[in-house]
Amino acid sequence: MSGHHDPAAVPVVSVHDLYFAYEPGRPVLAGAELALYARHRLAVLGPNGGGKTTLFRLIVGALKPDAGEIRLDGRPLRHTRKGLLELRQQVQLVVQDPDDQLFAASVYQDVSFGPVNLGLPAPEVRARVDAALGALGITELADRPTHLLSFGQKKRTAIAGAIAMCPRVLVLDEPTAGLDPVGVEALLATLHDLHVAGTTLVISTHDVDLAYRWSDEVAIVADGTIHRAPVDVALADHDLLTRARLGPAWAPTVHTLLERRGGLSGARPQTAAELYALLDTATRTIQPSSHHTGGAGAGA
Amino acid sequence: MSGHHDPAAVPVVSVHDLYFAYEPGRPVLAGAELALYARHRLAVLGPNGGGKTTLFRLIVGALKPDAGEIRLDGRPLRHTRKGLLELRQQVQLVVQDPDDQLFAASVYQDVSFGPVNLGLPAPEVRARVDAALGALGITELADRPTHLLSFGQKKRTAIAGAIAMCPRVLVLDEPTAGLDPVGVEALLATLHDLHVAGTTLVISTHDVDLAYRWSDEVAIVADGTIHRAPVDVALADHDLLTRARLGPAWAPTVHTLLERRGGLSGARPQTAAELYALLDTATRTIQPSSHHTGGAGAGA
Amino acid sequence: MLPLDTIAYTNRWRPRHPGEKALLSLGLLVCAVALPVWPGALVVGAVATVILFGPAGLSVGQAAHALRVPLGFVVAGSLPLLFAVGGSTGVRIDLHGLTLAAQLAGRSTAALLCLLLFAATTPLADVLPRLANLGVPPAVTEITALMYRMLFLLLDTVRAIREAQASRLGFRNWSTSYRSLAGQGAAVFVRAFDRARRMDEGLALRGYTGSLRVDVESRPVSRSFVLLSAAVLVAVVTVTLTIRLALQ
Amino acid sequence: MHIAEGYLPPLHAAAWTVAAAPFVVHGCRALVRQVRTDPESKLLLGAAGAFSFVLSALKLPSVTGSCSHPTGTGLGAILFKPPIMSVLGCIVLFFQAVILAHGGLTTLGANTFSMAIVGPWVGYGIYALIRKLGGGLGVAVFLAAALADLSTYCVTSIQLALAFPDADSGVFGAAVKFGSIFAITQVPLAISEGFLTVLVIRLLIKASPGELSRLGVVRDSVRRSGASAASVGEVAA
Ligand SMILES: Nc1ncnc2c1ncn2[C@@H]1O[C@H](COP(=O)(O)OP(=O)(O)OP(=O)(O)O)[C@@H](O)[C@H]1O
Ligand SMILES: Nc1ncnc2c1ncn2[C@@H]1O[C@H](COP(=O)(O)OP(=O)(O)OP(=O)(O)O)[C@@H](O)[C@H]1O
Ligand SMILES: [Mg+2]
Ligand SMILES: [Mg+2]
Repeated sequence: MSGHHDPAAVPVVSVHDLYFAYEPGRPVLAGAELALYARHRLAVLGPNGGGKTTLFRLIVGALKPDAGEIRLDGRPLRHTRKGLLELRQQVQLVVQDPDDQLFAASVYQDVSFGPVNLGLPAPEVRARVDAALGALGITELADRPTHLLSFGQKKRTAIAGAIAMCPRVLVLDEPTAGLDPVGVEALLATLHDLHVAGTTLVISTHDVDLAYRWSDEVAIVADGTIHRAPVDVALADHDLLTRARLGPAWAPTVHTLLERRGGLSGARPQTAAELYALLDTATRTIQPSSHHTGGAGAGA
Repeated sequence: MSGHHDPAAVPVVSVHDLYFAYEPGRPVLAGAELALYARHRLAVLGPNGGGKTTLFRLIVGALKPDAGEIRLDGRPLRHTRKGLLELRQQVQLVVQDPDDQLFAASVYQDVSFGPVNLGLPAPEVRARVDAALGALGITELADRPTHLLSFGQKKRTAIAGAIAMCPRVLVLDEPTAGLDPVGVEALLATLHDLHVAGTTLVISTHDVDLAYRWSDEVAIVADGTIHRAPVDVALADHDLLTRARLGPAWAPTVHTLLERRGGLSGARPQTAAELYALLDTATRTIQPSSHHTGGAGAGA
Repeated sequence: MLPLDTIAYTNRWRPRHPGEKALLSLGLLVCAVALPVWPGALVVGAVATVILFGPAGLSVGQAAHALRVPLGFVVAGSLPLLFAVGGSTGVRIDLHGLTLAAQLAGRSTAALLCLLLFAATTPLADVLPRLANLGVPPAVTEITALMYRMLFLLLDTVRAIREAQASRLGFRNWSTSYRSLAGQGAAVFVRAFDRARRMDEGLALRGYTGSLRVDVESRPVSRSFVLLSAAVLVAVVTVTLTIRLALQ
Repeated sequence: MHIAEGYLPPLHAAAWTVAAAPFVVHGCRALVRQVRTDPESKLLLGAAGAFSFVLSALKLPSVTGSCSHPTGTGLGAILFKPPIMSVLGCIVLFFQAVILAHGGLTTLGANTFSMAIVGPWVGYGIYALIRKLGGGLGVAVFLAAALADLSTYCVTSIQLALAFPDADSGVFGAAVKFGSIFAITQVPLAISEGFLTVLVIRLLIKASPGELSRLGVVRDSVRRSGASAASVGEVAA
C-alpha cells in the first residue's frame, strides 16, 4: 500500500505513554501509544466514549496530558504559547460539528482566519484561501454567509479553513457523519488529493467498512489504550473488534468466506465495487451462460 | 414480512399531494405522497437536503404545508390548536440532535414533561416515565442532569420522552447517526420492542444497509417527491438509487451476484449475519474439508 | 430564518461595496428625517421606492413582508396623536393631531423604506468587518461578528426546542407555556455558553490567540455609483426645498 | 417597545443619541478592558450578546392571543451587569434594525437609552438592592425583570411625549397618554417577563451553577440558592 512507512523514519507526530483523565480516577487514556508518519492514512475506530475525540484534542494540544509525551518531529511538545503555535502550524484538527469552528460571517472571511493569524501578507492570504476553497470545490461559496450553508457545505468550509494553514497533518473527527453516500465519496476524493499532495491524514469513524477501504492502518481506541495494526490484520481480529464494540468489515469477510469455498481469485477487495467486480468476473468465468439472465431476478 | 399491511386498511397518518417551500420558488416537497399503516416500519432515505427532516416536521405539524393534506386516521388534519393537540397525542418526533429536545434539568423531569402536559394524575405520570425509562434501559440515569449525559444517553432520553407520550406513531430523524455499531444494535432492539408492542415506526437514515435489514418499506425523498416501495424492490432500482445519491445495500447485492453464480440457496439474507451464515453453509455444503483451515488465512 | 438577512445575501447589489450602499440609503435616510416632512417624506419615499424595486431588484412581496411589523408600530404609535387629553373636555379628538399623525406616519414610512434599502442590499457579513474602519474598537467589532454568527445557531436551537416542546404539548395552556418558555430561556443560555466554550477550543486549534482578524473580500468602489448616489441626494434636497419654497 | 425608524424628529433623535453615547462608550471601554485582560472572554461576550438577542425573540403568550416578546433587559443585566449590557444591548438593537427592520438607525440612540441603559440599570439596581436587604433571589429577580421592562416602557413614553407634547396638557399629558395606551400590553407583559425570568434563573441554578457563580449571580453556596429558588418556584406556580 502506498502509505506504508519506512520503519526507520521519524514520525511527524507521535504519542508516548499518554495518560489523560477529565475527572480524577476515571482515565480516558492510560498508556496510549501512537505514531503518525508522513503521507500516512490512519483511521481511528472505537466505541462511543472510547476516547477518540479526546486523543485528537491531546494531539493538537487542546488538552494537556496528565503524563506521557507528545512529540513533533521527534521533539517533545511543550504546552507553551510558542510550542502550541508551532504545533498548530503543522497539525490541524477539523472537529465533528463544523459550527464549533466557523465563526466569521462569510466563507471567505472564515477560511482567511488562519492565514491572517499566521501574519502572512495579504496577497499570500488570498492565494491560500483561493487554493483551499478550490481544493474543497467551494470556490463559488466564497461570498456566502456561514449561517446559510447546508451541513455538508459547512463541513467543507471547516476543512478548507484547516487546509489553508497548509498543515502537514490533518486530523478529522468523524468527517463522514451526517453526509449522504455521494457526499462521503466527494469527501474521500478530497482526502485522496490531500494524500497525494503529501498530507498525513487521520480520521475517526464508526464505519468499519470505510476504515477498511480508506486507510493504511487502523488504531482502535478502547479501554484507555490504542491498538494499532495494518487494516487487514486489525479487522480480522475478532476479539479486538468485539472489545471495541465494532463489527467486521463486510467486503473482506465475504471474500474470506468465498475464498474458503474456492473459485475466487485475485487480491483482497478494498471496496464494495472491487468485490462486486470480483464476484462478477467469477460469475462470468464459471457460468458465463447465466450472466445476463440472472440480472432481472435481483429485484423480484 | 410481519409489517406488511392490509391494503384496505386506513393508514394512521397519510400525506396527500403535499407542497412545501421554506423560500418561495424553491419547493422542498412538491406533490409528496406517503401512508403510514399500523405496525409499519418505514425507512426514509434520501440525499442531504432532500427533505427528510422537512417531511417529518410536516407530519408532526411543526410546519404547515403550502398545499396538500395530512390525514390522521383518514380525517384531514387541521392546523388549529385542537387539531394539533390530537395529532401530537398520536405522533411523536425524535429529532436528530438530542440537545434540541432536552431542556429540563434532569432526565426524569425531561421525560415527565409530556405526561405532565397531558394533564395526567401524578401516579400515572410516574408510571409512564418509569416505563419509558425502563424501555430505554436508562432507569438508573433518572436523576442525572441532562447536559452531563453522553451522546448515546441523550439520544435514549429523547426517545424516552417521546415514548412517554404513548404515541401510535414514532418518527425518528437519523436515530443511528453518531452511535457506534453496538449502540446501533441496542437502539434497534428497542425499536423492535416498540414494533412488537404495536407502534408504527419511521426512521430516516443515510445507511442503505440499515434500511434494508430493518424496514418493511422504504420511502426515498428526492426532487420534491417521495418514491415508496418494498425494501427489496426499491433497493434493486439502480436509477432510483442513483437519483437519490444512494448506493445499493451490500447483502442483497452480494446475494444476487452469488445466485447468478449458482450454489446459494435460501431466502434473501436481511443482515450481514444472515449472509455470512448462508455463505458459511454453502461453504460447508460444497467444500466441507476446507472449512476450518481457511479461517486463519483471513487475516494474513 | 430571518428573511431580510437572507435577501441581503442574494440581492442584485450584493457585490457592491457596502460603503456605496450606505452612502445612498443612509443619505436618503438622513434626508427623510431632516428635510421638511412635506414634501420631503414624499420625495424621499418615492425615490427610495423606485430604487428599491428598480435597480435594487427587490420584489413587492419581500418588501411587504419586511415592513409589515414596523409599519404596524408606526400606525399604533400615531394613534395617540389623534386626540388630546387633560383639557376642559377631558379627552377630545385633536384635528391638529391629525396632521401631525399624518406627517409622522409619512416621515416614518419614508425612513423605513430607506432603512429597507440598506438592509435588503447590504449583508452584515460585508458590514461588520469594515466597522473597524469607522473607528469602532476591534474588540467590539469582533464581538459583534461573533454575536451575529451565534445568533443563528441559537435561533435554530430555540426553534428546534420550541417544536419539540410543542410536540409534547408544551403549549397546551398558560402554565405549561411558561414552563416551556422558561425551558427555552434556560436551554438557550446553557447552549450559548456551551457554544462559546466549544468555539473557543475550535478556534484555538486554528491558531486563535486573541485576535479574530480576518481578510475581507475586496469590493472595489464604483465611482459612477458614488457619483450617481451623490447626485440623487442633491436632487432630493433640491427638489424638496424648491417645492417647499414654491408652496409658501 | 421599539421606536420605529424616522419616528423621532431630528433634534430629538440626535439628543437621545448624545444622551446614550457616554453610557455606551463607557461600556465599550469596560468591554475592551475585559477582553484585553482575558481574551477568552470574547467568545463568552459574543454568546451573551447572542443570548440577549434570542431572549428578546422568544414568543410570550399574551392576553390578546397574539404573541409578544420579552425585553430580556432585566435578565441580561443580572447576568452580565449594566455596563456590558449597554454595549450588547446597543448591538442587539442595531441588529434588530438592520436585519428585522424593527426600531431604526435614527432612533438607535433613543432605543438604546430606554432598553440598553435605563432598563438594565433599573433592573440591576433593584436586584442588587433587594439582595443587599436580604430579600430572596426569586423576589429580587422577579422585581428586577418586571421593573426593568416597565421602566423601559416608561422611558419610551416620555421620549415620545417630549417629541409630541399633547395639545392641551403638554409633555406630561402626552406621557400619560402614551403611557396608558402602551400599559394595556406592557403591564401584563412586564409581569409575564418577571415570572419567566424567575423560572429561567431557577432552571439555570440547576443546569449551570458554574456559569452563574462565575457571573456572580449566585455565591459560593449553590445549595442555598437552590433552596431559595425552590421557594421562588412556589411563588411562580
Ligand atoms: N469535557 C468533558 N468533561 C468530562 N468528561 C468528558 C468530556 N469530554 C468527554 N468526556 C468523557 O471522556 C470519555 C471519552 O470521550 P470522547 O469524546 O473522547 O469519546 P469518543 O471516542 O470521541 O466517543 P464518540 O464516538 O461518541 O465521539 C467519555 O467517557 C466522555 O464521557
Ligand atoms: N429552516 C430552514 N429555512 C430555509 N431552508 C431550509 C430550512 N431547513 C431546511 N432548509 C432547506 O430545505 C431543504 C431540505 O432540508 P432537510 O433538512 O429537510 O433535508 P434532509 O433530507 O433532512 O437532509 P439531511 O440528510 O442533510 O438531514 C434543504 O435544501 C435545506 O437547505
Ligand atoms: Mg468523538
Ligand atoms: Mg435531516
